[in-house]
Amino acid sequence: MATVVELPLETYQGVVEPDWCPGCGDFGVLRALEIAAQKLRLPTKDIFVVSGIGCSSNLPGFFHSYGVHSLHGRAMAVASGAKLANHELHVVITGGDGDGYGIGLNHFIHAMRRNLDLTYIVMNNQIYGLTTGQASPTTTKGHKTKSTPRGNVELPINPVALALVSGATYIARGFSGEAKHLADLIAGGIAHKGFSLVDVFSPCVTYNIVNTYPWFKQRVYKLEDDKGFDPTDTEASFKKAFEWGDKIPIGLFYKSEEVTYEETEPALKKGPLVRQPLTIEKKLFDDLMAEFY
Amino acid sequence: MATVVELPLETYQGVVEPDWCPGCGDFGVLRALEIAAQKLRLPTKDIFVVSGIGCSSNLPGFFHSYGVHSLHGRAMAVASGAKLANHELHVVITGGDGDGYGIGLNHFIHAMRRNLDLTYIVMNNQIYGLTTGQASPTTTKGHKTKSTPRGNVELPINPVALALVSGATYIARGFSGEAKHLADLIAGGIAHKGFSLVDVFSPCVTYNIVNTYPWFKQRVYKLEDDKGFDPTDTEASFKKAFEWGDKIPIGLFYKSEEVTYEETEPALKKGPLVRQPLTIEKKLFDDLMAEFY
Amino acid sequence: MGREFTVGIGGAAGDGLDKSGDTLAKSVSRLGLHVCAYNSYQSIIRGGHIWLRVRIAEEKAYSHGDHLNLLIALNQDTVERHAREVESGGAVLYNSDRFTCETSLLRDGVVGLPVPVNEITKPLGRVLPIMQNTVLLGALIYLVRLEFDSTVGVLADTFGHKGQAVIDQNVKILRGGFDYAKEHFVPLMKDAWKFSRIRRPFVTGNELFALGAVMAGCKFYSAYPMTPASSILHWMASHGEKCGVVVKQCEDELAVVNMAIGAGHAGVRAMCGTSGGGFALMTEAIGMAGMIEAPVVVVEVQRGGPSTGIPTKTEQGDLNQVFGASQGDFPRVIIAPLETYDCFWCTVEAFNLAEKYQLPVLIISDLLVSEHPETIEPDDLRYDVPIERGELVTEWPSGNGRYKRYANTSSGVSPRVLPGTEGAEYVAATDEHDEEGILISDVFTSPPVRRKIMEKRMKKMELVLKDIKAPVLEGPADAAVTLVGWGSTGGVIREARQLLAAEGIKTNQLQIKYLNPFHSKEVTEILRKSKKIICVEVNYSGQFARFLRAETGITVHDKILKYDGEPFEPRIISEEVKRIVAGKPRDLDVSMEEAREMAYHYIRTHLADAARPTRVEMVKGNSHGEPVWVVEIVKRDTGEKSGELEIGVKTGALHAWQPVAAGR
Amino acid sequence: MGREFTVGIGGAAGDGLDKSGDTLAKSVSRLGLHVCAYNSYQSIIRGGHIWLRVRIAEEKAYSHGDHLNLLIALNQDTVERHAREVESGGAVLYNSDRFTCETSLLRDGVVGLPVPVNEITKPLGRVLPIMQNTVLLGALIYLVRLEFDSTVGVLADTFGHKGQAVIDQNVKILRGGFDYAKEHFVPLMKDAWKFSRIRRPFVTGNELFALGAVMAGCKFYSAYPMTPASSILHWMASHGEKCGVVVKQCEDELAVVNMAIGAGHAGVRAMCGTSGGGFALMTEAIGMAGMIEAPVVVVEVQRGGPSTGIPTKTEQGDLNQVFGASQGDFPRVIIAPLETYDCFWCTVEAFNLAEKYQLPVLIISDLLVSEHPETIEPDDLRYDVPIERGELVTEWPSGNGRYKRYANTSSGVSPRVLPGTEGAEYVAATDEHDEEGILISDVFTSPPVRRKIMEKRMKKMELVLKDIKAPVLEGPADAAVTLVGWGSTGGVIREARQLLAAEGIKTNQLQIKYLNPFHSKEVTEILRKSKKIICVEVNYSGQFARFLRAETGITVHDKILKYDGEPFEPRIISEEVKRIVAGKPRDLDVSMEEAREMAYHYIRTHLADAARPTRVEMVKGNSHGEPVWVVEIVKRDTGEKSGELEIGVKTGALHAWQPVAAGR
Ligand SMILES: Cc1ncc(C[n+]2csc(CCOP(=O)(O)OP(=O)(O)O)c2C)c(N)n1
Ligand SMILES: Cc1ncc(C[n+]2csc(CCOP(=O)(O)OP(=O)(O)O)c2C)c(N)n1
Ligand code: SF4
Ligand code: SF4
Ligand SMILES: [Mg+2]
Ligand SMILES: [Mg+2]
Repeated sequence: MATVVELPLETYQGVVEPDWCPGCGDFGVLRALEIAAQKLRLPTKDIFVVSGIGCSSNLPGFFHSYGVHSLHGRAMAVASGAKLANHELHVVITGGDGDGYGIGLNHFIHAMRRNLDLTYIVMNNQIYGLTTGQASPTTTKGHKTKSTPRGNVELPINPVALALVSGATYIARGFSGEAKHLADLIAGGIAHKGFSLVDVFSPCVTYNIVNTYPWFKQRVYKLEDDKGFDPTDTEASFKKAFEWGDKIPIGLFYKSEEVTYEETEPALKKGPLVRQPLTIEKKLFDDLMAEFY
Repeated sequence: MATVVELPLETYQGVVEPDWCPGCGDFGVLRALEIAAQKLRLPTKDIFVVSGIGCSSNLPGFFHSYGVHSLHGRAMAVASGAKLANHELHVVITGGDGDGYGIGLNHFIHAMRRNLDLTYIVMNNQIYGLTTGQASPTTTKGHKTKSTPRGNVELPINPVALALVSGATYIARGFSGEAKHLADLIAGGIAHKGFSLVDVFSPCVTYNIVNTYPWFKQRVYKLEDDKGFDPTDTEASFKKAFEWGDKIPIGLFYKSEEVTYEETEPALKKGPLVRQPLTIEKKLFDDLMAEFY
Repeated sequence: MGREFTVGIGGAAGDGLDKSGDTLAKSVSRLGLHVCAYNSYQSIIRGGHIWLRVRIAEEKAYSHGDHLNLLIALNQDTVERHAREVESGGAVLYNSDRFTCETSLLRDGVVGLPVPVNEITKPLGRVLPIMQNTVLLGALIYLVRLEFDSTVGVLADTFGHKGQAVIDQNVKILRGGFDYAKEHFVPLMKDAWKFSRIRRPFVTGNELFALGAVMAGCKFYSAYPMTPASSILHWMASHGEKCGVVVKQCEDELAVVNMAIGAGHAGVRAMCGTSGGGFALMTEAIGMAGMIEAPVVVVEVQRGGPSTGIPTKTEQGDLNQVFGASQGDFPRVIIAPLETYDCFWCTVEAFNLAEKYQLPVLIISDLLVSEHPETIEPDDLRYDVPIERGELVTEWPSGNGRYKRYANTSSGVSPRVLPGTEGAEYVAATDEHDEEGILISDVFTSPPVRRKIMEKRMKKMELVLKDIKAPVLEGPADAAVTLVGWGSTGGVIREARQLLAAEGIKTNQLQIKYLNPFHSKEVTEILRKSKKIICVEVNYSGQFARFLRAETGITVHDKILKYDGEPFEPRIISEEVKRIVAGKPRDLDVSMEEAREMAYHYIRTHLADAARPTRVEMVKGNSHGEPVWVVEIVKRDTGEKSGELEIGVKTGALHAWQPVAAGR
Repeated sequence: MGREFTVGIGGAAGDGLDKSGDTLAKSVSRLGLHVCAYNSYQSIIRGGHIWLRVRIAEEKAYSHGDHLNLLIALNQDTVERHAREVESGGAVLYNSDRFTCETSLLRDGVVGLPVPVNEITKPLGRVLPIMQNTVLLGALIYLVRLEFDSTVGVLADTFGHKGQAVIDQNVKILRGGFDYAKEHFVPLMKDAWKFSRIRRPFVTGNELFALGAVMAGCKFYSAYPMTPASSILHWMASHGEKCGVVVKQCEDELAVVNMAIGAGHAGVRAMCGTSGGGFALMTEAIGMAGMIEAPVVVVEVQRGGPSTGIPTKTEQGDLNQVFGASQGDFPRVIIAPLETYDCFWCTVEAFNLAEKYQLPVLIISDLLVSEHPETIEPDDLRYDVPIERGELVTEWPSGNGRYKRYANTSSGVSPRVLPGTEGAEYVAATDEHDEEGILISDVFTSPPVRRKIMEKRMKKMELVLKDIKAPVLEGPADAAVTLVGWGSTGGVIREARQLLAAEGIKTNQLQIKYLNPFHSKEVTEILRKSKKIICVEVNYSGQFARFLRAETGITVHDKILKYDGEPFEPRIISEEVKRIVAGKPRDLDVSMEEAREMAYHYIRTHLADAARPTRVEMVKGNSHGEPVWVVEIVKRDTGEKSGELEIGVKTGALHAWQPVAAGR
């Protein structure tokens, strides 16, 4: 479906200027998504970006494509429905760590089990940004926030590990301070046939004073630079998933080829549902009726 | 809090006879819970069993203790609230695979992150029993059910692996065909300080004609019998978590000692909330008021 | 009125009586008789008490009625609970190998008809326990003067996939029962039936929601299993591939509705179904559909509440929930199907309204209409249903300027493009937005932009109201009483009115199908002329009566309410109407019959079913602060008295159980 | 009426104007003046338009009013949007380093007061941009004739934890502004204030929900962040340890409410809070609480809907949702606090009702009363609040027999034991159950057992109704108009009535606090005597007017509705009342002012804020099928015309944007 020509980057920019705080990590993610779309030569009409609610979830409003800025935590489900309705769309889900790993975690895990061909980009700032700074499911232990003034006591969610045990077939982590690298990861995810997760360290410069740009800059290293690492080796991926501390890996953690949900669904064999005739054959109707006698 | 004498098993039996189908795996789980309670010499008044909705979730009605037969998928949250209100209660959650790994999965994962001192027993029959036989999140691929007449296409949830990446500190799997072994696992879970999961193969004899008693009998082996296996070795646990096929392990997969949520919560320092005076000191009230001036 | 006959079949879950009921109903329906059945089942997989009623009639039966002419008892419990209900001239048919039917339990003129199943089936090789039903069915065919061959045909179709041998065995067993009855009993029906031989579909409302959806072009159905909506999912799952429908069982109802909305937004006709508890989880997303103006159809099949409640029982208790679903004001349509065939048409219309007005359409059904099967007329369903998709824009030439998904049109409907259309990209947002879909909630909530888009959205409801049919009054204009119902009670109220008419009480009836938007003007006009308005509902608080007052200001004179899980039967309504007309107050005391029922409950839960209630007697002046029913309990086997129960007449409290040893 | 003065502060999010507003308000309140403030903010973290109004008065101010005497503009945008609102005699105070205030934007008698902030702060070392606010505040103290020392005290308290140096710097900056004003301006207030020096708490409703809960013995508070309920969580989180409250932020609202119910069931007073969207997710569990008869308090703080809507704006649009929460009929109490201090008492009462009647109590608040701060009287809050826990059984001797958690008492209330009590073990079930809690849903749904337990549960509502205070009519009995409101609009309606009284229109007012159960009898009696009933609500459809009709059958004569996100101000109501009294129809056309606002929206989203609207003119007879407002747009810097916008007068549609090059 890709067009042949590469479109200018502005093609993918929405009419509205992003209104994130100056310096917010989400700018980098938006830019990376634009570059990825450009690289893949995706026509804007075929991109469908779904988000939940949160600062990060405002992204679709700043990107030029179709999309839904849906409910907090429900983007994955809305996206799944849209994908099944029209599986020729490139469906990308964008949102925050609260949105996806908190209230929306159940849908996230079940979507991975299904291996739907979706790309999920999480702007993981380890905080609830839009609601002005409460702990999120990825907030580290001890971090003091508005809702945890004595320091957070819960173990943070490990999205990469969760994805590994739940059946995601493309698992990556990026950093919005590394826009080109991130763009490649996103492009890889969109190009990947099956469920792809791109977890992104996307610092909240207003409410997260712990996990800042410099904090990440000091720590992140690229998995591609670890020559011994093979993202098709599940065990190795697991080890990397739990690396956290002075060295934090970004890059592609895992990739495998599995049949997608869309491919196994018989009703999609004839093409996108949205293009199927609404009316069934008269003969079929008669058969259905016959069952009632 | 354990009493000194061991009480007769009937102490733990409710007035109502279980109304599960004859042969249902859940009988074995109920029996194992009774034995575990007896072994730990728990007074019935201090046990609090919370379930969701499903055949398996009817269990509290057949057990003699306090409890709530709550909503489908919400048992974990109800139990967490009750535990925080009165942490001297032994809070056990019982339910089905649909209840806990489907609709209730989000609470399950977040409860593990918290390491609340709860014991979660899942009667995993890989089917929705009470609603008469639809696919559940643990139904294996290819299994034909009422809702998947062409065979299920989704990867089943791996509860042990999920628990491992989510912070559970006691992770076991039992088989209701092995009641004594199961009773030990449950007793171990209740005795364990922190979140314990006991996933149980509890065959649905009416709607799951694939994963039957004989099916499991042929396949299960006990981890205790694998002398090389050490449940405090996370990597080994992971490997075991993914063992599925001709040989399926049951037993204790993982155990570690971590500080519990209750221990870190300052408001619980003085004992169970339920025993705290309702009224705060006048001085404190005055201080609170002073902030408004 | 034509002839009719009602068969009751009682047993435990797992006894297979639903299958037998089906065979009976189809056999009868193939003869051209009408059937209306109701299965009163429990939330248990094996055991418990299942009670199926099959009403057979020469004329259309609008409910399962309140007669019982033949009882097929599959266990002792059934005899005890229901034998008494069999009317004079009727009989109790049972497997005499298993238990007996004491004549003391029968009304005058009712006979027990024992069938020695083992003896009959012995010559037929290994016979499954469940086949006792077939023997009894064979006997029934003779007793009710049906045609043996019709049932043979049904068995052939039912077991066709299992091969001729299975069919033959079943037919032989059936024959065994038939012959035995012919030899030992006389038919219960006096005259022969008039078999019209018109073949009619025998269907449930849920099947018609599914079929209606398919015919309306539904391509996506999502659900999470929940009684009594699950059979929509089952039908869809087993027919989805053929019909080109993606059927998705999800992880929870949150996913269910959000997926359906996603699919609807992306351009396919999408539906989902659930019951009250599942719908509670869907409410937030219903508001989203209203806000982003996505078409979606949601079927809410009510069951007994509150909360998990009585999940296999019927109720109309979710009107408040469906009307109040989600925060804020937004357009939504609520339709309640009036009877079985109407489930088909409501669904077709729901899809049209959803797309024409770009909003969520909520079908509020109930266990009764969703699950009870009945024969309908073949042309009650049609192939060529109207499909109206509303203003769909399929092309957006670049000269058109920026596409405004939420254009402030004077009708309120903004022409819709589907994702994938070149040049009309937009993002739909649940945050308030302007005509283009750009948020106004973040940088500056422009109050006038907000005001006008809110008005635009809500304006659509005026169009919907014009598009849907106003209710009409059924029956004589000068009636003494107007019965007002909504949804599935239409048929039973109609039959109650016939009973009342026979007793000289003239009534008419207003049955409401469209709840929102509501035809306030038309309804007010109709009801203003009513002499006495009585609202009939299957819930505790009279949710519709309150709804009616909210919409019209009209206060009904009285309400007939039922909230014990069982559906109305005509006589219940007619008796209540007579009571109200006579000016008698409603009596909430525990009746003698109810006390006996309560005793059964106590026995089951505390005396392990080894006992049964016998004498029931009211005793006033005691220490319980209310009169009590004293129920004598005897041992089932010996008949020996085992104790007495005291049940409060006012409160229904179980005040005391005194075992016989303790004396009184 | 005493003297009063209203200050408006406008800027962008992140400009720190809420902090400055707080400093101002506390300074004033310490002088013994009353304050009522309102912060109109946006759903954005930095940027956007924030508009704070601080009304200062010698007598109790029930709303932020509708005057504007001094505007502090922190950016150009604020000048353009609000300068026009400043009343004669007033002024616009601004940082002249950053922008200017054209006199053309001001009404007659209003002056621009430029303050050269840099110049003033230069001698004071490194000054953060946010400290411009303090300079302006200093100037304000002089202009409004406040006391410098009072503000110094507030600064000392505010920055106390940062050390004396920070305090000193702030005081110096404040002084700089004060001295500059003294030198260059004259005070705006004519006479001096009468400072009573009575110290009053300056609080928001949310703070009082939290404090009220703590005083009522709440030991468990769970929440998921959601505007405008989050500040309850923040207060609880920062005070929980001290107050012995477990404060749990959960993974979602499903967990939130289920945890609170679990805690309440286990015996502690438990509360949770959210807004409409979160409450939608809670509804299923509300039904559970009703069914298992668990006490729990849920605060629903309404914001602009539907769906995500306008999340930082106020509305009263969730009444239908709260009333309809969850399937089936079950007892629930709904209370709407009438004003700030009432939030405290509603909470205390909510806990008592929840425990006495063992049911969920839903407090329905809104952004306005939850978030706007005001001064209340010190003894509006009290230490010794009544705590009534209802029938709690602490011991269950073995001789008592089996404990019946749901005993069918005549009151409907069944004495409660808490888990952990010896000998009274029981399981609470959401399935229907008998008196002991044993399910009746599974094996056999005994209809009479069901009927009586349903009646038992619902009977509790009669007791609740007797326990809560009926509303009383405020104002003269013979008024020409009765204004009916519910919840937070009490104050602003009262002030509107004062305006009307001044114009000779006599009104009275009925403000409803208890929604469910509803005092239908008392309200009917009151309203029956009203000459003209006008319902005032902050929502589109008049949810309460419908509710009132549902409960009483009374149809209000007219409704005054607002649904643009901004709260009512007295004059809006009084003008609407006059219109209605005069028999004029409601006008939904876009006004000239609104057209200008809409133009601002267009400019922001399409012209990058580099322009501004000037001339607005109505043009009829065009191709758009409706009259349009033609709005001239000019460049901000040069004043050069850049184009024209056409906005539909009827629909609000943005029909066309014609850049100047294109000509007309
Ligand atoms: C059901 C529901 N609950 C709560 C909210 C309030 N809410 C809006 S955004 C948000 C969290 C945002 O955090 P995250 O998803 O991490 O996004 P971020 O702002 O950090 O990018 C919450 C709780 C909501 N909109 N809906
Ligand atoms: C919100 C909600 N959705 C759906 C249901 C219907 N329901 C009852 S039990 C059940 C599934 C039971 O499966 P599982 O949890 O595996 O328990 P099992 O019966 O197999 O033991 C469902 C879907 C419900 N009660 N509530
Ligand atoms: S609050 Fe944080 S996440 Fe939100 S826009 Fe600002 S920096 Fe970004
Ligand atoms: S249906 Fe299955 S799970 Fe349920 S009681 Fe029967 S055997 Fe057990
Ligand atoms: Mg975040
Ligand atoms: Mg199961």
